[in-house]
Amino acid sequence: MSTEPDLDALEAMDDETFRLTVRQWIEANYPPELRNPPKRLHWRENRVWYMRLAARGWLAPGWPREHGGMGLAAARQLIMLEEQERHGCARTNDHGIILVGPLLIRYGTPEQKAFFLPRILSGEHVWCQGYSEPNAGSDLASLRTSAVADGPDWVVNGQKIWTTLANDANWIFLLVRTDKTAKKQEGISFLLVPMDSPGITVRPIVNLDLHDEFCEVFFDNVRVPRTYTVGEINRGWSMAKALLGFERIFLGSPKQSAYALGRLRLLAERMGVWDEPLFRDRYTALRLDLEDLKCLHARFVEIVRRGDTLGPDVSMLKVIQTELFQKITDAMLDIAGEHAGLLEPMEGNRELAPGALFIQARPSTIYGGSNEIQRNIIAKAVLDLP
Amino acid sequence: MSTEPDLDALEAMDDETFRLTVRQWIEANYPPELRNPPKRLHWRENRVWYMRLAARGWLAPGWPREHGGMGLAAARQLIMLEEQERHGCARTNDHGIILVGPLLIRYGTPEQKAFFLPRILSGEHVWCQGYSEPNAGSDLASLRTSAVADGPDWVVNGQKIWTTLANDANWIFLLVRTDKTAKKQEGISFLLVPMDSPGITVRPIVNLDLHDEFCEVFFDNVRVPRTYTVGEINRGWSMAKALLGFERIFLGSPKQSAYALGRLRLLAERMGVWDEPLFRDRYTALRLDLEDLKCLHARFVEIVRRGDTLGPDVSMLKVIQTELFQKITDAMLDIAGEHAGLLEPMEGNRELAPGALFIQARPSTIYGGSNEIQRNIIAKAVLDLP
Amino acid sequence: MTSDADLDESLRLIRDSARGIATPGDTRRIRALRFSTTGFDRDTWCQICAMGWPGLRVPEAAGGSELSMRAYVALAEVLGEGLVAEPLIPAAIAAHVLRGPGLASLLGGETIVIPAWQESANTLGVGLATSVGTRANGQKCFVPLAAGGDMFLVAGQGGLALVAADAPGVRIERQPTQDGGHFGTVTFSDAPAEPVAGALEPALEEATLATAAMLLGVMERAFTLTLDYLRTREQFGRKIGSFQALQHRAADLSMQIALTRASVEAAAASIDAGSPQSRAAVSRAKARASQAAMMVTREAIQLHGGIGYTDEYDIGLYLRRAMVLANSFGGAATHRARFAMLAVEEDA
Amino acid sequence: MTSDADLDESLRLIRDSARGIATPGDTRRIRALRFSTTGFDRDTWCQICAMGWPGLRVPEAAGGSELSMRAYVALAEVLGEGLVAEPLIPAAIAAHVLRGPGLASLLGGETIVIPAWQESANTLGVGLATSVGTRANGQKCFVPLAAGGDMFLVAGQGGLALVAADAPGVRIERQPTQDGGHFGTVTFSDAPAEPVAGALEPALEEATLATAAMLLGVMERAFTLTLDYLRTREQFGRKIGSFQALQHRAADLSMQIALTRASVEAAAASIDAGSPQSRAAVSRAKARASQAAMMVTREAIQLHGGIGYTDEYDIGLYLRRAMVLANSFGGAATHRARFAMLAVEEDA
Repeated sequence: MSTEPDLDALEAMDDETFRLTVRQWIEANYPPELRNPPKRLHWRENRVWYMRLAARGWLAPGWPREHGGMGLAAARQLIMLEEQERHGCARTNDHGIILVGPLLIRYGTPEQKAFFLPRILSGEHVWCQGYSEPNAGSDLASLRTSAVADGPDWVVNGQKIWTTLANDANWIFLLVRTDKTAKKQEGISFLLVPMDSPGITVRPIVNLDLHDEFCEVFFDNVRVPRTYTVGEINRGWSMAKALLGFERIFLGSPKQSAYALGRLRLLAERMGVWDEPLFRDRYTALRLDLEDLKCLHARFVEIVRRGDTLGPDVSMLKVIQTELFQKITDAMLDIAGEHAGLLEPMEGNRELAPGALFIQARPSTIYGGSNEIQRNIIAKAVLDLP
Repeated sequence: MSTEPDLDALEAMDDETFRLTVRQWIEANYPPELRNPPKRLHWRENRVWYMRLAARGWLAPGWPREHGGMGLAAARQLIMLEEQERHGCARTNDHGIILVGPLLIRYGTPEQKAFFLPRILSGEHVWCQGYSEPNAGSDLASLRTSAVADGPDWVVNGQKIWTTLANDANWIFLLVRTDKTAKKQEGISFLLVPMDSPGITVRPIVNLDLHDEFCEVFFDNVRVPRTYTVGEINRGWSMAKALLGFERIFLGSPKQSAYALGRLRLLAERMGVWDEPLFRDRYTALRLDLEDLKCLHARFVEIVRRGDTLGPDVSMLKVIQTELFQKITDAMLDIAGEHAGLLEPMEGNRELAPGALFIQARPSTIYGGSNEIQRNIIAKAVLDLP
Repeated sequence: MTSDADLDESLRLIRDSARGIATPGDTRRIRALRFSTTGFDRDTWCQICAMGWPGLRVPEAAGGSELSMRAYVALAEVLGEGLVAEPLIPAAIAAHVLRGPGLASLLGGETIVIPAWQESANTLGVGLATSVGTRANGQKCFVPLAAGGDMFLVAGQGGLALVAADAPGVRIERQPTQDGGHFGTVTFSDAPAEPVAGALEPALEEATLATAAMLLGVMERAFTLTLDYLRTREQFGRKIGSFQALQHRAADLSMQIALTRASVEAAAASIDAGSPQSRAAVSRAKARASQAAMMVTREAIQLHGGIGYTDEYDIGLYLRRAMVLANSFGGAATHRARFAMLAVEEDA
Repeated sequence: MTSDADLDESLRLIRDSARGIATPGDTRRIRALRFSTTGFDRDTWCQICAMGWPGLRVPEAAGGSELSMRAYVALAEVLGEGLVAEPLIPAAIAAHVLRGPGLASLLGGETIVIPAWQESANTLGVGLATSVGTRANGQKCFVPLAAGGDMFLVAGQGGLALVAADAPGVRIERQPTQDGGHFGTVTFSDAPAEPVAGALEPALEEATLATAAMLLGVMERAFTLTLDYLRTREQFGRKIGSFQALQHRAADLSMQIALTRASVEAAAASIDAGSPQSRAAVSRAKARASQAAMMVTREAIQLHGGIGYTDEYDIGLYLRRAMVLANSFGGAATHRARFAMLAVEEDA
């Protein structure tokens, strides 16, 4: 490890050297049995990779260096994404990295930063996100899970749903209603809650891919110290919106589509259509979509790196990426013939699983604020339509 | 002429013989100089063809025989359409045939039928349709042109717009507001008005295709005898709706798309892409769309022939046809290269005019109730959405 | 010749009786069968045989009910709505070819005969690497619900032959499908076979169209469920079905369904009329149905939002069935290509 | 090397000065020029030359202003917004190649030089059926605004040569274009020519990208007009921009515009960096711009409803310009194919 370049040395490299350095390290360190997993991995499976990234100091490419991140420029963050995608690396339990970290760096108290950030980077805290509720999925502002002040604590009651990998997490960041009399988007606060608090029950939901990636989380008189509030009480909405920006930039990352496009090519080769003009034109169109998405994504990443605030137009990124991801898996079904209907990968090859990937692409346009909601946001907040 | 088969003989033929009979007659009688006109023709140009159809008794394939129509079954009406399309016949000034005739057959008084129907069939009356207004285009119910009773007459004031070929017509059928106190869709009546009535001014509008197919029509204290009201006063809305059904079935006729698809093929041959797999697949997809549209169209034509009422689902036909028409002209632009930007037909060949046809396809999704309105109708009246 | 009214009445009757097996909206039976060994239920199969459906297109003289292709597609549509798992279409292919005691045993429900003709994906014709005669040798793939068959009707070089599923030299490998059924890869190693006269092709045409009709049923039911959801679910204090963007998308789906119905029924009429264009019409219908069913079921998930992605909610069952049927007997691209080829012949 | 901030400032300056010529929203000048013989205005051309734009990419040593490709696309975008009719992109191609007095006369506005390189539609390379040297023989087509040129820079077998438009043996046939300009089919019959050293290809790459940027400007302005219309026009008692179906379509258009901008600017940066991938990036940008511009301007007409189909309303001008530019220097399909070819080389 001692011979590996430090952050300064990495920064001084040209793009190509940086890329090769990242590639070599991934190839040497990524657990081979986790390549191209057919489903989202649980912590028990992907922990080993998380800890290797942590040990190398590469867990948080976008965080400032002072907080233990890599402080990389947008183009460099993209290279890291591309190399992970190229090698077929699994997504980790990364809510702490993508969402909680940036939130606390911006809005946390010095004590909160000092306590939580290192524990995210060490893998001690595994986070999940408690936003959606049964009647407030895309309509976040109507959430009903409540927190009532009682002495030094909040007492939380209610239910969250579609909580990704809540069954893996030991912390949850939660939007709760702290003032029932306020208007819809006011009176909402942001809490950090240990998942082992008495009164929390987690029920996994079986998805269409027959996997338990999402959960319901029930809160029954859960006591949460008031020091675990982030930012001002009743002003959680604006922070949640800022966080949504980070989430959207992540959901808009080209990694998912790039992964799928690679699999589409393999499938086309296996099905014998790779050299057919008809397929090749469709593939090329998808590849152009991907390359343009990368250009657009880089612009938003650059805004974050400069420390500027993301505008509502980041919603575009989420829509474009998730719909491209789906279009790629649509193309898979169209060329796979009868294999499209199979439950398992073809010929035992995880990289040839058109049906499974098609199904896994479905929720991307629903979660993280449905694409319908994103289009509403674009129309009203970006285009200023009435 | 005396050797040509009469209606009974036509009806007794099998489909193939009927088709050939129609084809031969068209080939023998259609003015060659009018084949595949690049623009909608004016009465001065297409009158000759109208009169030949009239003389043969083939002007109104869908009208009952007792009123001078052919009373053809749906499949036979389609064959007539197909053969006209195949030969490149121009659309005539057909509002009398498609709209006024069916309206009067259903709602007219015996006197109105006896007066108007023969004059449509003889070409003495050339009709146009006064529906849209500057602030009531797709929102017909908010029309403001008014008719006030005054002795034996109505006095009409207001303005119509997008009146197709009003500059050719000697009669206009008009929706007017006869009760200003009634709710939006009530208080509307249906009038038949001679275009030479004092107080009518016609102003042609130059279109995007630099042609004057549409007009504005101004009414300044125009007196109309009350006997020219169709159906009950203040109940024009329901008749207009019935008429919209006829219009939609006409706008949904596959003829326009079939014509365009034929031109697409010619263009592809000229551009040397007809045998390219990429083009051929696209062409095939469009052809499949056209064939399925024909099947759907036939179902609606059959409803009319049986004398049943068209449901609101006829809006589907209009949407499908006009959007297919546009998709076909989109394909033209994609293969025509630099020719796509030309104002005139390629090489002086009227059948190779991709840019012009592309532009002519634009308004089809706007007129006759925009496709947005048609989708609203489908959602609410067919699918029963709130 | 029956009149239009008679035909309408007979179609109504067959639809009604089909709904007796395929209760709309009740997926309990279907869910219980998912991912089971055979993927379907033998008792239900016997009911289906008692209704005479496998012999729907078999001449009365041979023991069938000799109904029209229009009747077959009406039936298949309702079975699609109900997600019925039993292998009617495969058995109807076999019934189309078999005669005598073999047919009687199939129609009576005693023997389930599954045709095995395919040797690779995306193909429409009989694979000829397998040889059949008094012995069968070779490998067939994508054999529907193979593990539930008593006999295979194997098509290959040498024509057709019946092979018992439990005969020596027959090996069945199950590959579970998204809809809870399976395909079998069936290997014949010098397996004893009984030659059968006839050809599979006309029966495959009918099976293709019946599959299109089944897809029509699948998409219609998925759409109905979606409309119900849009009419009742509230967000932002309004029924979500009142949002115009969703209304317009629902309108688009309804147009695809209308086109599919028109196309499928026209193709059936074309077969009934013995038209030379019927093969082109079948390809057209299957291309439309495969494409439209994927579009409708995919959008149905999206319009349901999060709940649509749970396995416990029914809407996903329709997507998964569509994924299997859309690519059975040729997917959209395969039939578009066949249509283009037939159209060239026709234009020539 | 300039810093990011310097670059941003220089782009802002060039945009501002471009808006002096291309007044946003004022189409009177453009309308007056439509379908005129030359299709553009010589006085405006002189102003353009006074700004130094034809020599934007010419080295300072040769008399140009040696600005970046990013500056060129910023300029082209604004000219696209303003539907500017003058032949900047053709002249910039010529300026890229010419040197000495010929270049000076071009940059000074005295001589308008129009390149003539194409011999058939849908082609990206120089046509070689024309021979050039001290005489030119052959036929070039799709020569932009040919009737307004003083000289043609003819590319063919033998390299490049200048031919005066009024030289003997030069015949120009005007074909009016939808946007009010024209293409020329120019026939050279033993016309006197002056050979010119150099190659057109690098200049054609830049012209392709500049055309993409111009399309970006066209679609942006068309979209702005459409948003204005949606915000003000009322139907059914509401602003039509409040209808969600229209909102979502506007959102879709805005995403295409955002992708085009990202693609065009990335391609310009790639040329500025001298990247070996810049040709692929140019094809990507042109494919996106051509497709997006057609989509945006087509939808702009639809969202305007009836009034959008009248010639007197401005929105149609943008559609017509897009129809011409989308297919100039290669349409979407042509550039998709070139990208695929370059990608294969890159992957190999």
